[in-house]
Amino acid sequence: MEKLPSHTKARHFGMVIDLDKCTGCASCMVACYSENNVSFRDEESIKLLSINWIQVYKITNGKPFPDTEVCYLPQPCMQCDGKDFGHPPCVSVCPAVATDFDTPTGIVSQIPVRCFGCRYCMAACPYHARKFNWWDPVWPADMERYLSPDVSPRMRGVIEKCTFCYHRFQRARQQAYYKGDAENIKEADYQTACTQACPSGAITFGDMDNPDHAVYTLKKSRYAFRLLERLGTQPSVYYLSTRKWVHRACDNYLEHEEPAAFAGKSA
Amino acid sequence: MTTSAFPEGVKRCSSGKFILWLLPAFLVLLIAAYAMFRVWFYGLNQTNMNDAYGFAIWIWADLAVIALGGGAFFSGFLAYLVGVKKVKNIINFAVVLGVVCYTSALILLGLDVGQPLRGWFIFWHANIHSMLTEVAFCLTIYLGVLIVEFIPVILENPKIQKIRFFHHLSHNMHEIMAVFAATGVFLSFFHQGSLGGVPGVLYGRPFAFREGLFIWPWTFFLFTWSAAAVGPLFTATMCRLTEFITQKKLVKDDVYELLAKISGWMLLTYIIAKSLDTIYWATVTAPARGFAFMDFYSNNPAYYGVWILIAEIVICGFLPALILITQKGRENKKLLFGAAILAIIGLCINRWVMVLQVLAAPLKPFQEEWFVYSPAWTEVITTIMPIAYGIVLISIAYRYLPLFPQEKELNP
Amino acid sequence: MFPFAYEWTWYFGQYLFMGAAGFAISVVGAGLTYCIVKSIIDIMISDDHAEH
Amino acid sequence: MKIDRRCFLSLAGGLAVGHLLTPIPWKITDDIAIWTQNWPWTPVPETGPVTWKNTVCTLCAGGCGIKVRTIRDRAIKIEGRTDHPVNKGSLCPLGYASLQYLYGPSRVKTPMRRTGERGSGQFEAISWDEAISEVSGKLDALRKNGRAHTLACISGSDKGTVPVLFKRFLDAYGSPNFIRTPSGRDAHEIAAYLAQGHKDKNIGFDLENATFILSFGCGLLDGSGAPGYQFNAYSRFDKGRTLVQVEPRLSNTAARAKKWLPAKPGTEGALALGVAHVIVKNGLYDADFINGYAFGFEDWTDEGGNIHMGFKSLVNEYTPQKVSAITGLDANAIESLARDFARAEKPVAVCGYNECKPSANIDKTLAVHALNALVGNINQAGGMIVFADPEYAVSEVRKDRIATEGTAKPRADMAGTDRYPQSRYLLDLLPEVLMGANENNLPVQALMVTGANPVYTTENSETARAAFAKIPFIVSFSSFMDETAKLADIILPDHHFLEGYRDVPAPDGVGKAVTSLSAPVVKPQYDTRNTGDVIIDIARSLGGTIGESFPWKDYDTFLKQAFKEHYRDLSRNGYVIHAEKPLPWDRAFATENGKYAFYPTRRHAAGTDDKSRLPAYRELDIPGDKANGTLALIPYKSPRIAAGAVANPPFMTKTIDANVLKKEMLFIQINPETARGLNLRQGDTAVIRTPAGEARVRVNLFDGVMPGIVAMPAGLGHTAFSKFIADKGVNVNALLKPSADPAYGLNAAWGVRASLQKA
Repeated sequence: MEKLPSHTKARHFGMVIDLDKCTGCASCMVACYSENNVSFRDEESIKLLSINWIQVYKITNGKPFPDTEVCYLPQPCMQCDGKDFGHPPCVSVCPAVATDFDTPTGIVSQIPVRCFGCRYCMAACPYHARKFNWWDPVWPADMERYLSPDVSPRMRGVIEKCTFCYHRFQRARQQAYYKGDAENIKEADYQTACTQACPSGAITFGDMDNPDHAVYTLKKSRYAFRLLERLGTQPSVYYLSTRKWVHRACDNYLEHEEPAAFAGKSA
Repeated sequence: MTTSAFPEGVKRCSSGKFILWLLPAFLVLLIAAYAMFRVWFYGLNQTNMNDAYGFAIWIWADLAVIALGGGAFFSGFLAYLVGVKKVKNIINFAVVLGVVCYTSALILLGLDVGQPLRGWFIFWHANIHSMLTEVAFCLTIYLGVLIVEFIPVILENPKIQKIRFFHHLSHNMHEIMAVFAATGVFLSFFHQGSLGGVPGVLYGRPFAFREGLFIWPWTFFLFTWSAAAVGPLFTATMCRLTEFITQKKLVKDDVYELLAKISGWMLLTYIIAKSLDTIYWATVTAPARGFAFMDFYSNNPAYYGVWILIAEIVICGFLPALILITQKGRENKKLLFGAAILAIIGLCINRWVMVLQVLAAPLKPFQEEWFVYSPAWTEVITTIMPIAYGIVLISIAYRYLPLFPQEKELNP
Repeated sequence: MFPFAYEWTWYFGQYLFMGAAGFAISVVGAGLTYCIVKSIIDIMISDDHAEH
Repeated sequence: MKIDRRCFLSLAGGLAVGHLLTPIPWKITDDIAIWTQNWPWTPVPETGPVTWKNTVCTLCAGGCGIKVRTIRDRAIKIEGRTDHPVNKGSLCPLGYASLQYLYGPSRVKTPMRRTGERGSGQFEAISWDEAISEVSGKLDALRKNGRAHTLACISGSDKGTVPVLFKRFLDAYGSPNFIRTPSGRDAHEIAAYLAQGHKDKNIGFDLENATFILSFGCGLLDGSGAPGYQFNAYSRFDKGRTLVQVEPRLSNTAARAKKWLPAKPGTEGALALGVAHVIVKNGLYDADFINGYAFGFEDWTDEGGNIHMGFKSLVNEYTPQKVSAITGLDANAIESLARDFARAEKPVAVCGYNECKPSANIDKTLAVHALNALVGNINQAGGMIVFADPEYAVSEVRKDRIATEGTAKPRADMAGTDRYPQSRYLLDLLPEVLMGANENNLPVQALMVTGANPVYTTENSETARAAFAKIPFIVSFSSFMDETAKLADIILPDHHFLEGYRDVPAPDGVGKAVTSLSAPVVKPQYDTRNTGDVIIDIARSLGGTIGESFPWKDYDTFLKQAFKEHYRDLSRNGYVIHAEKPLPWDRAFATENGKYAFYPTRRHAAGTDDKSRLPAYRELDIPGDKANGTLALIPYKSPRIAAGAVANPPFMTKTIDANVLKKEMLFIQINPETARGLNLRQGDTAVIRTPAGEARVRVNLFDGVMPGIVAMPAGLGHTAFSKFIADKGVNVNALLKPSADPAYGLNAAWGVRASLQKA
C-alpha cells in the first residue's frame, strides 16, 4: 500500500507447489501446526471448525475405475497481492487493520491481538485460508511445554492464518544483520516450515523476483497456474501440474473455455 | 391536580393489562439474555457458525433490521428536508422504530464479534478502506442522531414537560430537527450503502461481487435505495399493526397512502435497477470469472435454486411495486399492506442472499458441495430478541409518549 | 482514528473519511449544545418575566 | 437546599455525564482490551537460547534422523535431519508430531500396578523399587514352579540392543518364547533363506538409485515401512525414473506412480511370474548373473538323477494372456511393463515390507526376489541389497539347568516346531493356542511386552485381547497407555525416545547398512526409566545365572560395550554405516552351492512336487465364505494415520479428511459400482460383517477402489491412549482374520470376506 522505505530491499516471496509430486502425506500440515503453535481439540473432523494454516485437499478426475486419478492439493494462505499489488481481498475489508499487506515481502500479515473477530476477512477470502478460533486453545497434559516462543498462541475469538512463517524471515533478516549485510538473505536462509517439511520435495519457496531463487523460474513454467486465478486475487502461490484436469479443477471455466496451459490444444 | 403520565387527551389500558401484555416479550428477552451470556462467556462455539459461515443469521438480521429501520431516515428526509407535512404524523413512530432497529443491530454485532471487549478497535484502529469501518462509524453516529431525534419525543411526556428545562429543550430541539435529520440522512446514506458494499466489494466471491462507481460497488447504491424504499413501508406496516393491537385508528389513511405511493415508485425504480444489476452481473461480471449464471443456483442443498431470485425480484419486487404505484392498489388497504409485506419479505430475501448465499456457494470447482448451516438456538433466540425488545419499547413509548399527533383527533 | 495510531497513513482518504465523521459528530454535538444552552437562556428569560 | 428526588436525579445524571469527562471509563475500556490480549489462560511460551540436537525418531521402525529445536530443556520443534543417510531430511507427519507424545496425555508417568478389573484402566502409581521387586518376585515364583518356559516376550523388533537384552533375559531365564510381531520382514526372511541361504539378514531395496521401481503393493508413499527413506527416494525422482504400483486401490503411492496396475488382490505373484515370462522369453534377463551365480533357472537333475523343473520352465506357462486372466490386467500392459522393467538401467521389484497388510505369501515374495535376480539387480546399486547387522560384543549368556531345559522346550506360538520348522515367530497363531488351552496349562503364564501393542495390532484383535487377558501376569514396558498397557498388571514405562539412549538398527527395507543412535534431547519428563536399565535390574534382582548374564552397570554401559569401535562414530554422528558396499555375487549367497537359488531346494513345502517348491501362483482363499461375504475387506494405510503400535497423536488426527473419519464414525471406501449394487450412497451408514466381527461404518464412494473391494483405513478404533484418538472409528484388525500358510504358519491372507449392509 505504502511506498517502500528507500533502505529496504523489495522482495516478493512466493511458493510453487508441484502437484505431480505431492503425495498427500500431510507432513506440511503437521510441521506447520508444530511451527506455529496451532491449537487442536479432540474433535477435529468437522473441518470447518478445524484450524489449519495449510490444508491438503484430495481431488479426483472423476473417471471410473481403473482410469481414476488423484491429485493432492496443499493449500496455504495464498498471500494474494490482490488488486493493484497491495489490496488482497481480505486486507482491504479488515476494519481494524489487523491484517495488512507487507509491501517489502509480499506477505499478508495477521495480528491476532488486534483482531476483534468480525470474520469479514474470512468471508472475503475465496480460499478459506482464514480460520477462526471458535474455542479457547487448550494444550492438554504438559503440551504447553512444546510451544514455540516465536509465534504467540492465539486466544479465542480471533482469526489466524498462514504467514509464510514470517518469524523465520525476521530471524533470517536478523542473522543477516549480525553478519553485517542485512540485505543478504539467501534462499536457504528463509524457508517456510511446510517447504522444509515436504518429504517429497513438492514445495519450493523463495523470492519470486530474484532470478537466483528456484521459484523465479518455476513459476514461469507453462504448466504453472494459480488457484482461482480468474478472480483476480493474484496469489503468490503457484501450482504445477501437467494434467489438464487438475488445471480445470482449480479454477472456474465456462464450458467452452480451456485452461491457459492447454488452450487451443487437445490434450 | 396531578398530571397524568399519559399524553394529553388519549386513553390507555390499565397497568395490569399492560404488564400482562409485555410478559411474553419479557420472557423472550430473558431467554435471549441467557443466550447472550453463553455466547459472551463461552465464546462463539455456542453458535453453529463455522469457517465457511463466518457471517450467519446475525449478520443477516443486522442487515435486515437496519434496512427496515431505514424508515426513520427516509421519513425524516421527507418530513424535514423535503417538507412533506403529512409524514410528520408518523415520524415519531418511525424514530422509535429506528431506535429499536439500530440498537438491536448493535447488540447483534456485539454478539457476533469474537472479541467484543475490544470491539472498539474498529474505531481506534480504523481501516477506512473497509466497508465495515464505514458501517460502524455511520451506524454508531446515526444511532446517536436517532436518540437525539427521540429525546424531544420523550420530553413530551406530560410529567417531563412540567420541568421547565425539558419543556424548553424539547421545543428547541424540535426547532432545529431539520439539522439533525439532515445529518441522519447523510449518515444513513453511507451506512446503508456500505452495508451493501460489504458483500459487493468481495471480489473473491463472484456471487457477491459487483462492479461500481469509484470505491462503491453497485450494491452500495442498491442497498441505500432499497432501504429508503422499503423502510417507510415497514414503518407503515408496523404502525398498522399497532393500530390493530390497540384497536385504535392512529394515523389517517392518506398518510399511509402517501408513504405507499412514494415507496411504490422508489421500489419500482429500485427493482428495475436491481434487475439491470443482476443481468449485468450474470452476463458480464460472473462469466469473466468462469461462472455461468446457473452455477449459482444449481445443486443448492436448500432446494430453492433460482426461485429465490424470482421470489426476490418478481414476487417481492415488481409485484408490490406495481400494486403500490396504482391508486386502486393503495386505496385497498389489504392490497396496500399485502404489497408492503411482500416488499419487506423481498428486502429480507435480498439481504439473506447477499449474506448467506454468498457464503454458501462453493468456490473451488473441486469442492462441489454447498456449505450448509443451520442456526443454533442461541442464534435463533437472539435474532428473535429485537422483536420482543421492539414490542416492549414501542408499547412503553406508545403508552407514555405522544407518538401519533392524529390520535386525539381520530379517537375523540 | 488518529494520526498517532501506527496504522495511520498520510493519505487523502483518511482526511476525507475522518473529516466526514468528525463533521457529522460536530454538527450533532453543536446542535445539542445549542439546544441546551438556548433552553437554559429561555428559562432565565422566562424567570425574569416572572419576577417583573 | 433540600435534597429532593429531583435534586438527587440531577446529581446522579451529572455524575454520570461528568464521569465521562474523566479518564476513568476510557482507562477501564483500554485495560479490558489489554486484558483480552493477555488472557492468563492463553499460554505465553518462555523464550531462551535455542539449540538444535540430533537424534533418531523411533515412533515407527523407519529410523529417520531428526533434529530437535530446544529451548531450556523444552523440545519445541522436530525437523528431518538432512545429513542422515536414511531419510536425508524427509520426515513423515508422525515424526513431526512426536513432541505431542513427549508431553501428551497418553504418557505413563510412573510405574503402575493394576487395581481394577483387567482392562478397566484402573491403576495405582508405585515406586520403581516396588515395581521391579513385584515383577521379579512373580517371575522368580514362576521359575521355581518349573514353568520358566511359559514366560513370553512380545517385541516389535528382534533387532537392536533392547530386544537383544530381552532375548538374552529369556535365554537366561529359560524360555524360548521371544516373539516378534508380524511384519513384512517375515516373508522376506524366509525368501532370503530359501533363495540365498541367509538367516537373520536384512533385505533392503536401494530405492534411491533405482530407476524403475516395480512395487507390488508397497505403500512406499503411504507412510508405511521406512517412510522417511521412501519419501526421500521419491523426492529425488526426476524425469526418466519410473514408479509402477500394483495394488487394487488407488493409494497415495498409486496416485503418484507413473502407472497404477490394479491387479486383483492376491494375484501379485502371478503378475511377477508374467513379467518374468516376458523377460525370459525375450532374453531380457541378465545372462551374466543367471549363468554364473544362479541355480535352478534351467531344469536340473539332482543327485538321485531326478529331473526337476527350473524357474524358466515354470514361468513358461505364465503367458501375458494367462496372467491377464488371473490378475484382470491388460495383457499388453503386462508385456510392456516387463519390457520397460527389464530395459531400465536399475530396475527393482519390491514387495512385502510396507504393505499395510503384509500377507506373508512366500510364493509372491520368492517371485519378486526372482525378478530382481533375473535382471541381475541383487547387491547392486539401485537393487535388492542383502546385509547383516553389526555384531554386538556381548558375552555368552550364562544358563543354569532350568534355563537350558526351558529354552529347549517347544515355543508357544509353534514357530520352529516340526509343523512350521522354518518360521521364527508366529504371533498370529498365539491367540488361538491360548484360547484353546485351559487356565492351568496355559503355555504362557507371564508376558512381557516391549515396543509392541499386540492387543491392538494382532488380527482378529478382539480374540487376541481375550486370549492375552487369560495370561495371569502381563508386564508392559510401554511409554504410553496403549491397549496392551491398559490390559497389563504392571506397567514399567520406558522413556520417550527424546529422553534416553537407544540404538536404532537399519530399518526394514532400507538398502543401507546403517545403525543410528537415538540420544536424549531433554531430561526425562516423568518418573520413567529406560527399558534397557529396567530389564537389567529385573535380571539382577532375580540373581543367579540370570543376574550374572547381565553384568553391566546400566544400559548405557551395555550399549557402549555392544558397539565397540562403532560407538564413537555412533555417538558423534548419530549414525554409523557399518558396511559401505554389499557383498559381490561370488560371496553373496550362503546356499549349498553358493548360488542364488531360483529353485529353493530347502523349501519346506506342503507338497513334494517341483511346483510346490517353485514360486508358482497358487490361488489363496481368504478367511470367510463366499456365500455370505461377497465383498473382500482390505485395510489400507494412510500417511496421516499411524497404524502401528503407536496411535495417532492429535496433530495427525487433525489432518484426517472428513470423508475418512467424521466424529466417531470411520468411512470405508467402496467403488460407486459396488455401492449401487448394495443400494448405498455417499455418507450412508452401513454395517460391515466379517468372520471376525462386525462394525458400523459410513460409506465413502471412491472410484479408485476395485469393485468388490471394501477398503478400510488402518490405525483407527483405538480404545486406549487418550481422548484425542480413543473411540474414533473402527480397528480394522478387529475385522481381519489371519489365515496360516500351511507350511510356514505365517498369515498369508490379503484380506477377509465381508458383507456390507445399509444400516
